[in-house]
Amino acid sequence: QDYTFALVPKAMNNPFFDLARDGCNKAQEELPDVTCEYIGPGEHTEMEQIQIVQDLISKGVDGIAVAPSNAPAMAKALKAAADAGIPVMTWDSDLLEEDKALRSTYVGTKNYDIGVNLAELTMERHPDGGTICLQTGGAAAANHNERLLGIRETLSGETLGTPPGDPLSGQGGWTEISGCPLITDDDGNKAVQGMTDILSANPDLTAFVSTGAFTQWFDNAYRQAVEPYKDRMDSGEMSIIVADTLPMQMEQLSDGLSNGQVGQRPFEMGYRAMFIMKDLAEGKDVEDPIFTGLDVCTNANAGDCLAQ
Amino acid sequence: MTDTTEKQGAARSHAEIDDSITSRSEMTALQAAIRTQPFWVFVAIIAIGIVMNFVSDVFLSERNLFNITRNFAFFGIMALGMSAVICTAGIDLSVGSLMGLAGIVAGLVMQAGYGIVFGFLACMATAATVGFVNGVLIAYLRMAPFVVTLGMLAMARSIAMVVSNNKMIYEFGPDQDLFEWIGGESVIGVPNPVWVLIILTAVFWWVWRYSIWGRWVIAIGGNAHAAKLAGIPVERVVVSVYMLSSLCAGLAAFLMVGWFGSVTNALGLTYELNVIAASVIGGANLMGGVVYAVGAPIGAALMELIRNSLLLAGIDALWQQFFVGLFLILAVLLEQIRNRGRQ
Amino acid sequence: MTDTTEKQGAARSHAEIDDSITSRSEMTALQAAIRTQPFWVFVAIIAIGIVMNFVSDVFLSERNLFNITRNFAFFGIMALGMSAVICTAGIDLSVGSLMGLAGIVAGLVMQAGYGIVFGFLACMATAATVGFVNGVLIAYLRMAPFVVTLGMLAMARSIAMVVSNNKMIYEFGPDQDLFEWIGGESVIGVPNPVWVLIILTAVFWWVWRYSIWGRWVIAIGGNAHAAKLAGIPVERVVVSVYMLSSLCAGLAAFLMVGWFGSVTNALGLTYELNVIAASVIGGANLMGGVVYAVGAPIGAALMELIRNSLLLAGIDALWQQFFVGLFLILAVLLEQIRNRGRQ
Amino acid sequence: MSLLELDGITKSFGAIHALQGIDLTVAAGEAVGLMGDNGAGKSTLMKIIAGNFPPTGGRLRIEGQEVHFHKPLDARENGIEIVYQDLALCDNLTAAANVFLGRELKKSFGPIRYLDYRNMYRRAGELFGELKSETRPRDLVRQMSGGQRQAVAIARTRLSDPKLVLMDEPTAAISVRQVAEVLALIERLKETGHAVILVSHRMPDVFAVCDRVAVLRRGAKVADKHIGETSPEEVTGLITGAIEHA
Amino acid sequence: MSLLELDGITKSFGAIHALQGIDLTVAAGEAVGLMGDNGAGKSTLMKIIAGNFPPTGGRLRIEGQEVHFHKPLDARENGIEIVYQDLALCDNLTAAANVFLGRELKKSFGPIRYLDYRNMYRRAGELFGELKSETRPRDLVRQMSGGQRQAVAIARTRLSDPKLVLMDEPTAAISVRQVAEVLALIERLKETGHAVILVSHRMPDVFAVCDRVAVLRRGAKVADKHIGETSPEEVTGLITGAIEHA
Ligand SMILES: Nc1ncnc2c1ncn2[C@@H]1O[C@H](COP(=O)(O)OP(=O)(O)OP(=O)(O)O)[C@@H](O)[C@H]1O
Ligand SMILES: Nc1ncnc2c1ncn2[C@@H]1O[C@H](COP(=O)(O)OP(=O)(O)OP(=O)(O)O)[C@@H](O)[C@H]1O
Ligand SMILES: [Mg+2]
Ligand SMILES: [Mg+2]
Repeated sequence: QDYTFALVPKAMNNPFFDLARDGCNKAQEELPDVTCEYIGPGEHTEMEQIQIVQDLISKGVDGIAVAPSNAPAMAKALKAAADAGIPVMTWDSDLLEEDKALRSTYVGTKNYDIGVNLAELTMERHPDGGTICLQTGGAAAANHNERLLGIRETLSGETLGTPPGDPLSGQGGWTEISGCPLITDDDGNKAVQGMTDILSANPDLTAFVSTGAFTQWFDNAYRQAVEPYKDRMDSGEMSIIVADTLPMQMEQLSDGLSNGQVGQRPFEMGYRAMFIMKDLAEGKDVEDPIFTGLDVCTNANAGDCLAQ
Repeated sequence: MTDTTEKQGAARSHAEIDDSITSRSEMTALQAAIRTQPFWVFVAIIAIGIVMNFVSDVFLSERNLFNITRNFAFFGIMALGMSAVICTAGIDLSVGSLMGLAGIVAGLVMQAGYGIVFGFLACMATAATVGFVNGVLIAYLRMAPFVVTLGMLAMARSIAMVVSNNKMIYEFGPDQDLFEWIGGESVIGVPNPVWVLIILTAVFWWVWRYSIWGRWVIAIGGNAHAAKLAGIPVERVVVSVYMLSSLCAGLAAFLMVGWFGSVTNALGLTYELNVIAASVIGGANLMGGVVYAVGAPIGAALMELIRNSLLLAGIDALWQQFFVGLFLILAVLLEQIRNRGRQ
Repeated sequence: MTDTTEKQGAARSHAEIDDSITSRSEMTALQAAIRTQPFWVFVAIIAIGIVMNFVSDVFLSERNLFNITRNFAFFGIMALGMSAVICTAGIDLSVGSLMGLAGIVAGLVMQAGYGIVFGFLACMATAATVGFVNGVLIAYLRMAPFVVTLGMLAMARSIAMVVSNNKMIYEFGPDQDLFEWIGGESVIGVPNPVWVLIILTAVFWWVWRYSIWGRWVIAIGGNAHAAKLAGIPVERVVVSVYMLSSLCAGLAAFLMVGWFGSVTNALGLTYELNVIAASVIGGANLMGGVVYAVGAPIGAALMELIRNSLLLAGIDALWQQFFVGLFLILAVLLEQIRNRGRQ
Repeated sequence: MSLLELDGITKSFGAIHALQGIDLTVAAGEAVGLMGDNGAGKSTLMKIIAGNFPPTGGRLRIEGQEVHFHKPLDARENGIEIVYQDLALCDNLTAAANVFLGRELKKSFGPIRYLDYRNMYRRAGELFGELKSETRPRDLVRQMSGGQRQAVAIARTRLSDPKLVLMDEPTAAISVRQVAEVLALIERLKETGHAVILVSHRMPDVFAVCDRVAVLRRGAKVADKHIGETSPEEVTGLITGAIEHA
Repeated sequence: MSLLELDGITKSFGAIHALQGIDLTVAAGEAVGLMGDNGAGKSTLMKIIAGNFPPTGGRLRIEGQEVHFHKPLDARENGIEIVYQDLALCDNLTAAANVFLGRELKKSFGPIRYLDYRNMYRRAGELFGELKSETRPRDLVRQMSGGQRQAVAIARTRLSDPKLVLMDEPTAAISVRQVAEVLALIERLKETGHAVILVSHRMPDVFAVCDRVAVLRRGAKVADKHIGETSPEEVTGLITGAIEHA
């Protein structure tokens, strides 16, 4: 019996999800009876992702692992999978609490924890607090909003309600400057330009924290933008801390052009998703949820912080 | 040189020909239809359907057809309104953002416990307001539709972010079930949004063919200056056209939120190009003056069908967009080739 | 009733007036400039600059001006080509995707160790090919530019995904430093892409004013049928216009990748609307027949300036898009109001 | 009292002074021929009377009452119909649709009103027949010959019962047969108490139907005479400027 | 040998048969008047000769050589110039730019060639002067009066030295003064051995300058006579159909 499992990312044009695809392909090599079908919307659009999942159900794949963009809407679409007897799991981001019965398990990280780690790196370098600017992805992106909440709650030491929480105004010694959080719509160019403008408009900013890798995608542009502030970063007056640990991000960290990275393990998510789904398809029980862990890197441990 | 009888004979035959000229209809309805773009796009749709029937046995399954039709219903509804705008040689880039705004407003109102009627009215009122602003700037202040609606695209999305405070809404108060039924369920096997699309298409068909307003819109698209000189209240009609487009987008947003069961301010992001594409594929001409009611659903159907077919056919994910683009061009090319042959 | 002297007098004065009529220039160059949209958008830019100078003391800092000018240089370059397309009453939606494709091709060639000259040639050849296909479909097969270039938008992006295998490229072989210098550094304090924009704008200014090709493009935009009847090779000119637009996009991609120091196939995603907006704000008319060389950089500058100013002024992030839209509309409104007053 | 009185009408387009203080009166039942060289300002004057754009200066009176037209509809509501020189047709509509544009015939079905195609085709056919024009009401204007288009523009003025009909070169493109019909139409209009202003370059036509002829030269009125008191030769001289004034 | 020979030219637009087997010859130095009712097919015939679109059937010979025009340029290269009835001007260009469209005057600066504005304005001004038209070479065509536009279209034919000039109602919108100039122009063309086909509804003009007159009715040629052998009355009868054939 051969299995075809679908791995559905939020968008196919995001290097982050490519790593998951690579993991998925590796699992396919290791499991002779499993085919990995990696398919998602070209760009980040909620409706197209739902349409794709519907089509996969119609097509009759043997299992679906999805990273829902719009959790409640995806939950409704997944009801059809239950009717069709197709096992479903989530990865990268999860369904809402009340819909969790619809999926067998979740593999990934808690986005909230990424925020917590980003904030802890920041506080380590600046125990007295200061001014901060946060940068996020799409305005309504749930995962980024959870990370923002994680950052804000950790920095302030308070509970701030639903994601993304309200901007800090002095709690825990931290103040978010006006104009932030920067919304990038996952566009690397916008991210760099926004950071450049904010840094030049606020020469004594304490910390710039981004919840996504887009800030650092464009290596040369990022380096140019940050170079003028390298002295301040080296002396500990200022920090730039960014989520994810893509290769060029790690180089930037080694070169002292960023002060901390918090990485997920998308490769592992894609890889493990295949094994989990095979278990599901064969009727075995699986753990719920499964956390893939985070890599927390600083200038000090840049060489060996990544798992594997 | 001539005698009287000959003259009379000529006169009589002349009167007869005059009469035959007056009442002559150049073509039968079918002949006329064959010359239109929607017809040829429809042919392309049928062709894809036949091929897909062999490629994938789930293609014609009830569930797949259900999904396909519902998916394109939203775009079809918006494309109906967009076609009107395009018919006046305008363009409305704000429909996608407006969906986000109208959806959020509906969600907030219902979340606050006001019930579905108020939610619907608030949604449509928001849409009408946005359309009104667009229309006034374009018609009375003579601004380029592209610039105005592009500005509105940014503004509407921003307002949606502000009023939603960037949060997702998925509790719709007392009428949640009814709301989700309207957007997500079906009547006699046909999804409700599809019913809405069918009814609206019929209404628009009538409007373009028989209503005075429709005639005026087409005239404005043909020659706005001449329409103005003929005493048509061009400005008011243009405003109404942009309001109509916005209302269609608002309606689509209402249905879509009901189907999703949740709404974020990202609803409708980048839909504007798809909607315009559906209209243009359905035969609308960006230079104005051409409109087909059936064009909008047919154009939307083609786009959805291509997407669905590629997935069912198991085309490599990276290549899929390529074929989407290719088939889009080929479908429209069909009509071009046919019409070149005729000339 | 008249005598001969009177007749002669009349005749003489008539001849004189004829002469004065023939050589009469209706307006001085300045008067003519004041009636154009780029002029009023430029006024808006100056106004924003003055206000910003008070709001933020870093606004006029060298570093900020450096960033602003470089940021809009890429859009300005693309808008120059887009203006030509729009002048023929066409539209090119594929420029954003093409940037992704051309950037990836340049990256792959250089990553393979071929050096910057080959990288550049491959980039431009890719662009030229895409433009050629667009142009042929539009000019010879008479397809709607919107549909063709929308299809190409999807296809080019897909090909970019396939050839890059969806991976990021950030090693550019032996000439990496030169490549990054071209895109990212400056000569006498002005970023290199800005130099490119300046030179191209001057070239285009000359082209629109003095070249025969430019004259033909404008004629095609005014009345393509008449241009055809006048013996202008309309099809070939239209193809060349789409190739030009693509080449501008390819050039922008080359510079941008050099600046970024890395490229993904998402490069240029959704830039098409920004580029078209820059052209339209710079005075291009989507109905065709109007083009200003300085319009493209001015339009691009306004868009970038608004973005930068809002950030420097510390406007709430959720509201920023609102003001982007608002100022966009207001900047274009300025010219409208002024011109209404004149009429 | 005259039907229409123009009093010192001027019009400038930027540096171009198209009209410089034109006085003109037209009485009911009278046809005035307006002649002049190309670019003399005839069409500009017609467009001002038809409410197309406001004059830069001067006053317009209808039946002694000063009027200000803000849009073409205002003029029509004051009983003025016009045949534009450039015809002002919508190419993408049929001949019948153009004739009835803005004044569509309607049928009712309960509260719903809809286009009465049948009657519009019939009426349009009749109007073209009256003009002896071989124009098919169902044809798109885009496909029609120059004279057929002009017939459509003329037919439009026949829908209402206006006080004043302005005709800007209505016979430029139409054939001998229809020219006679248009001239006969003007005669009929006069008989029934309508006023007509006829702009034309065809001397014989003007002398055949007009009671008076006014000549414009470079935006100024240089003559306004009864037909009986002038001759084609004099008018030609006035147009070309060989005769300064009369 | 005739300059132009048409042999059984037919043209159908879908159900409309605009031309049904037209034979016509024109010799060098000859002017042929082409008359007919509106919609008779005159413009369609002109457009076929000018390479605007191919005939549905029939043959075209120039100086005995059969030709197939695929585009307007082919006709121009065979020495045919045309004034279109709808003028075919680019509204967004100046009068001078329209006159020289497709045949711009150039200057060179090394290998770079650029538009010679000065000479184009001057030449265009001269051409308008020849036609006695008050048209400013620097004006946008959009802002010009009907007659000024027509002058631009006529001026275009004066740039080259064609064998055959087709004029489709060249005098429809222009004033008496310029009409005389256009007729004089046709005379000059004849004298210098050019051939002219003049489409017009103005009987006197045709009889003044043409050597022969051909009449179309509903797409068929019903008469082709020397001017001396016919009369305006007969031609009128032929146009309207009161006389069947001649
Ligand atoms: N492109 C077209 N499509 C369909 N019918 C056309 C087209 N062009 C012309 N016709 C029809 O062909 C016939 C002849 O038209 P044509 O323009 O040749 O007439 P004409 O003799 O020039 O008339 P006029 O004196 O009014 O200019 C008309 O009935 C017209 O409606
Ligand atoms: N919108 C405009 N802008 C600028 N100039 C204009 C405009 N309309 C007309 N003119 C100019 O005003 C003058 C008068 O034009 P008008 O159309 O009234 O002439 P006309 O007497 O009707 O000529 P014709 O007999 O050729 O139709 C012309 O010189 C023309 O170029
Ligand atoms: Mg006129
Ligand atoms: Mg004709």
